[in-house]
Amino acid sequence: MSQAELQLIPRALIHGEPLLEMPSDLYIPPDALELVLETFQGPLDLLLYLIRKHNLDVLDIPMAQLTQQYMSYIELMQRNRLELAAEYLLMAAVLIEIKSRMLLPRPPKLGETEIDDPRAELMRRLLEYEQMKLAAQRLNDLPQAGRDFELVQVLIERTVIERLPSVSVEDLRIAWMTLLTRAKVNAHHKVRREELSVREQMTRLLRQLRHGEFEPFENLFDHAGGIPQLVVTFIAILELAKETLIEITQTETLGNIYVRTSRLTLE
Amino acid sequence: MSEQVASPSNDLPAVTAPEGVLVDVAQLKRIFEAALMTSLEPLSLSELKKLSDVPLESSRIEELLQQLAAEYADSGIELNRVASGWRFRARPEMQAYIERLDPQKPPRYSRAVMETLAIIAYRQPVTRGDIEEIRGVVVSAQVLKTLESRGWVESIGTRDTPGKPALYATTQQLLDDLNLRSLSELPALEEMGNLLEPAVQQDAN
Amino acid sequence: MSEQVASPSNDLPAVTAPEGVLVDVAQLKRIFEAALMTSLEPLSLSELKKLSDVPLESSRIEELLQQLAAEYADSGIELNRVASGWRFRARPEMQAYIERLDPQKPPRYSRAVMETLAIIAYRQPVTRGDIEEIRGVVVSAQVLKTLESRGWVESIGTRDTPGKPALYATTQQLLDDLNLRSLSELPALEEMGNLLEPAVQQDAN
Repeated sequence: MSQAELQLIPRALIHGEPLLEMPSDLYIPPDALELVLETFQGPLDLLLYLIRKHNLDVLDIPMAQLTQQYMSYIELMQRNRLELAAEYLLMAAVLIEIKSRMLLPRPPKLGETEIDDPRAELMRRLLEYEQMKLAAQRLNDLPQAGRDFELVQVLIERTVIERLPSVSVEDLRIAWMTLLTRAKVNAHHKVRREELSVREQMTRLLRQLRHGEFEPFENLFDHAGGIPQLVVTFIAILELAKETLIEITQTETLGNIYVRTSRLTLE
Repeated sequence: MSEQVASPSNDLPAVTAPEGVLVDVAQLKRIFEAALMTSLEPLSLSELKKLSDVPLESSRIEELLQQLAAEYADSGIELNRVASGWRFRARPEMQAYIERLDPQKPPRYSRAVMETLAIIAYRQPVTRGDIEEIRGVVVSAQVLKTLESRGWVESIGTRDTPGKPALYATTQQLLDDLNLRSLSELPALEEMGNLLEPAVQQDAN
Repeated sequence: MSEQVASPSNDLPAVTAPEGVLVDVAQLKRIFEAALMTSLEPLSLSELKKLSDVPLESSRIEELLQQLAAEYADSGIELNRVASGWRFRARPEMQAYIERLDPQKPPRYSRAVMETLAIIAYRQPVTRGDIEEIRGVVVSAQVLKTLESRGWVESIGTRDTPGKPALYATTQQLLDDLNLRSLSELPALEEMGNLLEPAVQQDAN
């Protein structure tokens, strides 16, 4: 199994030898099964795993055995109501078809048995996929700039026009994506479009309240933006209050509401 | 360039760390060299100390740096001490030549700068502490300064907690430079997470 | 570091430009050194040529670069030739130290991304359909976008079939980032014959 596969599977399971033996006499916790499923890149990957695991001969695939094992997985996945990519079901159909064609008596054609082998196409695909799978691992093992070595970049002070680095939205996306995938960031910081507009409003409000004085609540809303805008602004005000960045006061019931930054010192 | 090449006679005695452990001076200088060359921002003595496997006194490190600087005396770059630490830079007289190169290749911001910008853009308003929490490392003043002087980030107040940390937000200028009308036009990125292996794997590798 | 320091005897004769003008080799090497060190992107021979006051043949420039590379043989950095030119990098064995300064590692790509990259690299130009046929699963647009935004893969046209699918190929940037000069330096594909041998497979996994 590749590193990626090994690591995706809960440790307790890999150490206790194969977790993917025969599903009938094996208990896989439903959560783990989902990981197992994610481990495979698709039906070809699963088939390859079964073939390599059981040391089957690629040139003479025992279709009955392979199909049976493949179907056990499919059943196990379905029994656990895991959403199965259509490709897995399609492959099941292909396997059954090959198996049944092999059961039919074939007209004896001298010297052409190999071409007629219903397994030939499957074998070709498996080998081609495996070749690429290995290539991907080797590619990933090559030292990568930034990951395995750093590029030299020495400062140069330019006298003429200073050229500033240009940044695109894409760069920003990549930077954030990198952060998201690290540690627990993913779990804590969900970013959605709506939330971003709230964040934007929070910044706008803080800027507006920069003077440090009380501001009438109504002044904080921009009516031109329509109802969604008002809602977003309102959420932003609540969020700012939650983060104790602003103070909201109302001197009398039903009186005017005033907002100011919470003793926010301005630089 | 390591000292073997520059001064074959090696007039430098092996540095003895406080504990009396022998330090491989040549190797340490190579490490300093690589670290200084790949960092756009100056490295402070305390950062350089982290590069040594055995604790070293600041004076020892400075001695090594001065030797390293001397080795570059005749080269196109020089190792200088500046306010916040040590850094290599191209000699001023090289500028005229280097500027002949196509300015088509604009410089890039370091990962620290880009990640800090991303955090400020997506989580604003944030304090430096917030940024450090998300990045998991200290954010140097240089990084924020770079973004502020570019006009992309500004302090819009302080948080009412001990120390009154400054709150950072992105500016209209950033949106203009990115050709966006509003922050909500920034890509939503949750779905991208699964294209990368989980963090756990990096430890394992 | 310039050659005087590295090899005081200076075994390098002054390079004669085609016009018979004497070139100050030491100075030119210093300029190359400064230019290469300040550029994050590799510099091509044609760019390096612009740095010389007198026209120089490519072979002369390469000779100088090879000498420069040799001068850094014992240092923490090295001068390499990659697909789009020459560039300095920190030696990979320095990485562990450099990471002490910023322990944030860039993420590793998922298998889906790496397998897609491998198929594009070894079978280029390919359409998304080709990739899907080999992998046996749908290739999400995000996977391709990840590779494109990293600058490793680009669409170089369309195939003249219904739907005009885009054809993808790898870029020079990919080779540069992997410190390779050409696609032929990619790891060789496993021989089909070896794949038929189950024993070999077990090792490979």
